[in-house]
Amino acid sequence: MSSYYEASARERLHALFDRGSFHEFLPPSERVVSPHLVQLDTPAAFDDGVIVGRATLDGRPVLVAAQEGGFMGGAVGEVHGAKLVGLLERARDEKPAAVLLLVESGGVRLHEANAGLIGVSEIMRAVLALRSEGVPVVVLDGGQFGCFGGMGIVARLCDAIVMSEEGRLGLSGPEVIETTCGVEEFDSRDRALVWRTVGGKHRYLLGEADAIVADDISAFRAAAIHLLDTKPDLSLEALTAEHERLGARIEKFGALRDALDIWSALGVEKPENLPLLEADAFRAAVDGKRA
Amino acid sequence: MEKLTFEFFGGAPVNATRAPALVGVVGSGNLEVLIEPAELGGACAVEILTAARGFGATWKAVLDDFFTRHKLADVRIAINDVGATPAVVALRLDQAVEDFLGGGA
Amino acid sequence: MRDWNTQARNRQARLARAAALARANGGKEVAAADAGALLEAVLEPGDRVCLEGNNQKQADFLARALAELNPEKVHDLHMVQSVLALPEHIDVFERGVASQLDFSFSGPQAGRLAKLVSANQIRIGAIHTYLELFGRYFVDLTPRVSLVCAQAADRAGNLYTGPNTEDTPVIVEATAFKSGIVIAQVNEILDSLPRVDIPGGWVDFVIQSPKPHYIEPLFTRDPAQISEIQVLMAMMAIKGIYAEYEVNRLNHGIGFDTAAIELLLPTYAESLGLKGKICRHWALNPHPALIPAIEAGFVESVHSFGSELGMEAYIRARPDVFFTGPDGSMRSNRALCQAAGHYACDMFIGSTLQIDLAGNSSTATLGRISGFGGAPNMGSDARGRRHASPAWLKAGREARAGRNLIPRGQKLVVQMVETFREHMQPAFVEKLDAWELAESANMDLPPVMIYGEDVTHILTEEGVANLLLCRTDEEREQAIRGVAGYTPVGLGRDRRMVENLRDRGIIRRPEDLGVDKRLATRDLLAARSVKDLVRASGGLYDPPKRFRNW
Amino acid sequence: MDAKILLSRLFPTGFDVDFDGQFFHGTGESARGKVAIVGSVDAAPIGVELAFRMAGDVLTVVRDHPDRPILLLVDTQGQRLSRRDELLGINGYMAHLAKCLQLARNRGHRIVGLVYSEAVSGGFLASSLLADRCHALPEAQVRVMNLPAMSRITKIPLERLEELSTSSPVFAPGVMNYLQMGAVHSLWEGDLSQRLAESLDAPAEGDVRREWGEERGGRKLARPVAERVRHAAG
Repeated sequence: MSSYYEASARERLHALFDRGSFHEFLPPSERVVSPHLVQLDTPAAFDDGVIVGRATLDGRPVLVAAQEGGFMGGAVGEVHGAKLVGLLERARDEKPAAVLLLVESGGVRLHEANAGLIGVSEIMRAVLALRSEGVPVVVLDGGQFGCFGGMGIVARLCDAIVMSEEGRLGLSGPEVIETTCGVEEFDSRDRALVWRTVGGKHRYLLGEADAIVADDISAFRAAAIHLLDTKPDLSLEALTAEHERLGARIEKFGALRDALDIWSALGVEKPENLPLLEADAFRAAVDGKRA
Repeated sequence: MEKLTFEFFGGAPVNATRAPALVGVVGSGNLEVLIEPAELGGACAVEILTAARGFGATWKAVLDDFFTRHKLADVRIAINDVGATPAVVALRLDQAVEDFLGGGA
Repeated sequence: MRDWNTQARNRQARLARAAALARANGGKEVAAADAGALLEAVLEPGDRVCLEGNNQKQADFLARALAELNPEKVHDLHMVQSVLALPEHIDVFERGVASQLDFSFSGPQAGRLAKLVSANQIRIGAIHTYLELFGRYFVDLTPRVSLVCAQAADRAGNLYTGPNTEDTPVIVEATAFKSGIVIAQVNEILDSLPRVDIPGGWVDFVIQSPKPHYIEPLFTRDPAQISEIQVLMAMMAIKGIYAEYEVNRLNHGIGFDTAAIELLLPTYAESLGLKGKICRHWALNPHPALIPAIEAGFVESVHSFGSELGMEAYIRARPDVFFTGPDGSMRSNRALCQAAGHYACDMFIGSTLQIDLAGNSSTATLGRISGFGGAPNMGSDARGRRHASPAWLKAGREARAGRNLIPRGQKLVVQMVETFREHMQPAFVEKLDAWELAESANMDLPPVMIYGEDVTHILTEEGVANLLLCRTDEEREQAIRGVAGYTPVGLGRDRRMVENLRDRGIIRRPEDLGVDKRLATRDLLAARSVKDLVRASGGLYDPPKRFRNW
Repeated sequence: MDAKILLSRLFPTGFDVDFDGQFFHGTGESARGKVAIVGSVDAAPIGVELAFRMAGDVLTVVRDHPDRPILLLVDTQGQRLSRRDELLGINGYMAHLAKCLQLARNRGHRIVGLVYSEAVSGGFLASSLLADRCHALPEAQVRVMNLPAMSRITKIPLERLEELSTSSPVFAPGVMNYLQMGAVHSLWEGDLSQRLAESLDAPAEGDVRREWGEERGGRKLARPVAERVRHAAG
């Protein structure tokens, strides 16, 4: 078992796709680095924290990107964002079986905040344009830094999300909420609270994550293969149905304060036990109870 | 930040068609090492961008020992560092060489 | 005629002043709202007071009540307590209630303590090791009033401490039998206790605190934060020291370095065939990182100074390993475990912040008076020891070889440090910061955690220096420089002499020990996350929420 | 600018808009026919309810009024910061709004955004930045974060950030920075109804903001880097 959580973005790419199949575009030796970081006396990375390329997955061609959370929390700057946009546009030309995004990001990189914000907006538009042309985009989220900020929106624009319970998905990080609204609103040091609010299990129960897997690269791989045949659907019918689901979520859960209340409302017995379950047992325990 | 450069001579040239290798991450207490073949007239050139100022002598000592272990020529090594300790630097350098020489030509 | 009974009569006078406050249950139970009044009634200016501050459990409610007393009525108290952990422990001085202090450790409050010392609001008698301070409770620092902390009391005032017994027995014993007054804060008052840790006859007052006392999970180290360098050092420790000396009775200092060793026992040590040959008996708090080694069958017994949050159910389920009461919960005891660690262990291994050229080590930094934890008692040769063991004898032989000395053993005291700490702070220095701190805080001595003369081995990522084999001060210095890496101390080595020491086996590099550096990855850890520890415990370990990511 | 004054200047021939708390919606009569309006006032924090409501409006327009242009007039201080919104998956609600706008775009609706007061961070991402073209009034405030907060988090001295912000548009607040970087197509001054008509007349050209950013010198790398990845060998 090889931990997805512990691996670097490069290690994930090499272990997740068919052996030896990964080929990188604009590799580190091209030194396409952020000029803005150097201006602020901050070390840059040769890949600007995101690796993009092509690979095969179970023999099928895919385009892939992996964000490196260890570099500035995987945050999006000008170059980082443009690499993702370029990859998504390439997919419109090439029509691979799917695009896989191994996300790990705190959102916009503050050192180049405006460029990062616009970059995220361009990624959003590029994902939507690509899906409109029928190429599915699958997100894998199980890294140490989670997926927050604009990348949290991007993830939810895609066709499917695979998470481990260690993975986190949200918009504003717990620290940001605590700093702005106080520890009573969100105690970011209460990690059990953090994980049951934004962690993989809650996202799976809400129906936001399509698969929940153990923290194991091969489990992510298997889940990704399974999702390759997802058909993007941005039709009025599909979005109307999604709208109804989201409306029902506010209605049913909008007044609840804690994930445990939501899980209980979903009919889970002993919701307090869910965090302790391994992925298989968890899936079995919540079978038929997801929103 | 500080930029440091070092050159070493007297090593054995590396096959110029070898693929570059990158190890490590530019994160706190860590560094990335990019190693690639380069026409350098027999030199092994090391270029470092580090967030920690004033450790030139330490870098030199670490690299001297590295070059004693790995006599490379016509190789360029580029490092982005965020205050990694010498132990971590030496480890990443060794890993980079292993990836670089172990990988396909 | 001389009055031989002044203390007891003074005690009676104090009790009489407080009598009206103790209404329920035979005059022992006092309402939480009356805590301040009780303290005011029993305390007299200048009293020696022990406010139970442990490593983990804290008499926090009584601490707050003491800090809020009117300094015009209660002042110049002389605090004698092992640990200053809570802000209130310093507030007591800042507010003028107390003025003098004898203690052991002040980690979290070290900065404020230093400030108040320099502002002359605190006079420090001495900074002790635990056993010294406990010893002085029975000699010249006997508390007049002790404010202790327990999980529960019954109607007769018997106390149940829970697994964190820690300092309570020694404090109460010293106070109660010298006509002092013992006040206990408890979380609950029960009709019958799971077990009696302190007899009710030694306790004068019991207060149920409005909130359960605070417990700090001080000994939990998240395996996720162990670095590959620490894995390498742990491999060297196991192969180069544990195996060579057949170390079976030991104490580990707290830290990621030693957690790495604990987590390598079921993997690396097992692969070297060391199960049953090393690490069988421990004087150690119940470190969660020890769970995989216990489950793998390495560990036969563990006696503890205190407990650790979240380990309760696991300990209860492993009574063969831990010291537990008839109720199944652990009984710890800091004084006895310190004595055990000092006399009955063959090895101490721990980390430090600075080591000088003579091997003296210190965690003192300027502007912080942090005192000592358990390390000095653990990490010093027990000169009173007379029983033999293979490890002790081998260390003694190495130290004495070639000298005309009577045979004697020696404790292994290992300092394990990376040559640089984070932010490139060198661990090896020409002169310890402790000297400067001693000068600025007017201390009698620089606060040295472990004296060089007690240190037998220094282990860094560069190698192991065996100081037992050094025959001159110069050899010793070069052995230290020889493992000091790229620090200025390390770069200042005499290369020829270091090579010579290496030839003689005094310095050994990973390759000399047969340690394959390429194996030194986190994959070698028996647990790489807190979740893995929970798994290893079969779900019995219940980590504090701050250590979870699920 | 007050939203009602804004509406009267955008639609001098008439508009029919309902205000409900911080949300408003309705239609306006433009030189190019009826325009659907979705917006917010009072620097509304965008939480799950507001995003959901806007998305619902977009779906209604798509369903009932084919081809009708959509004008986003969103005044926002950013995403709503609360544990409850995170619990409900606020990012998913914003993504849903974005998908609904994409649906509209795919069906030929023009989408115009106008920042008339404030646009911040996640709130900006989930609204005006999703338009075919985002415009702004000159007095509009656009940012990710103010410089003191940025300095605290990045640990870069405030003076350094302030100094650099005079020469670089890349991180500091300011609508001119966003104009220069191509996120804001143009500042609207003078006859706002005329500006709206011009925007509605512009050809649908996909997301070309990085080209504007490059032409205006504010974002020189985004276009060439994306281009290189798109066409890299292999």
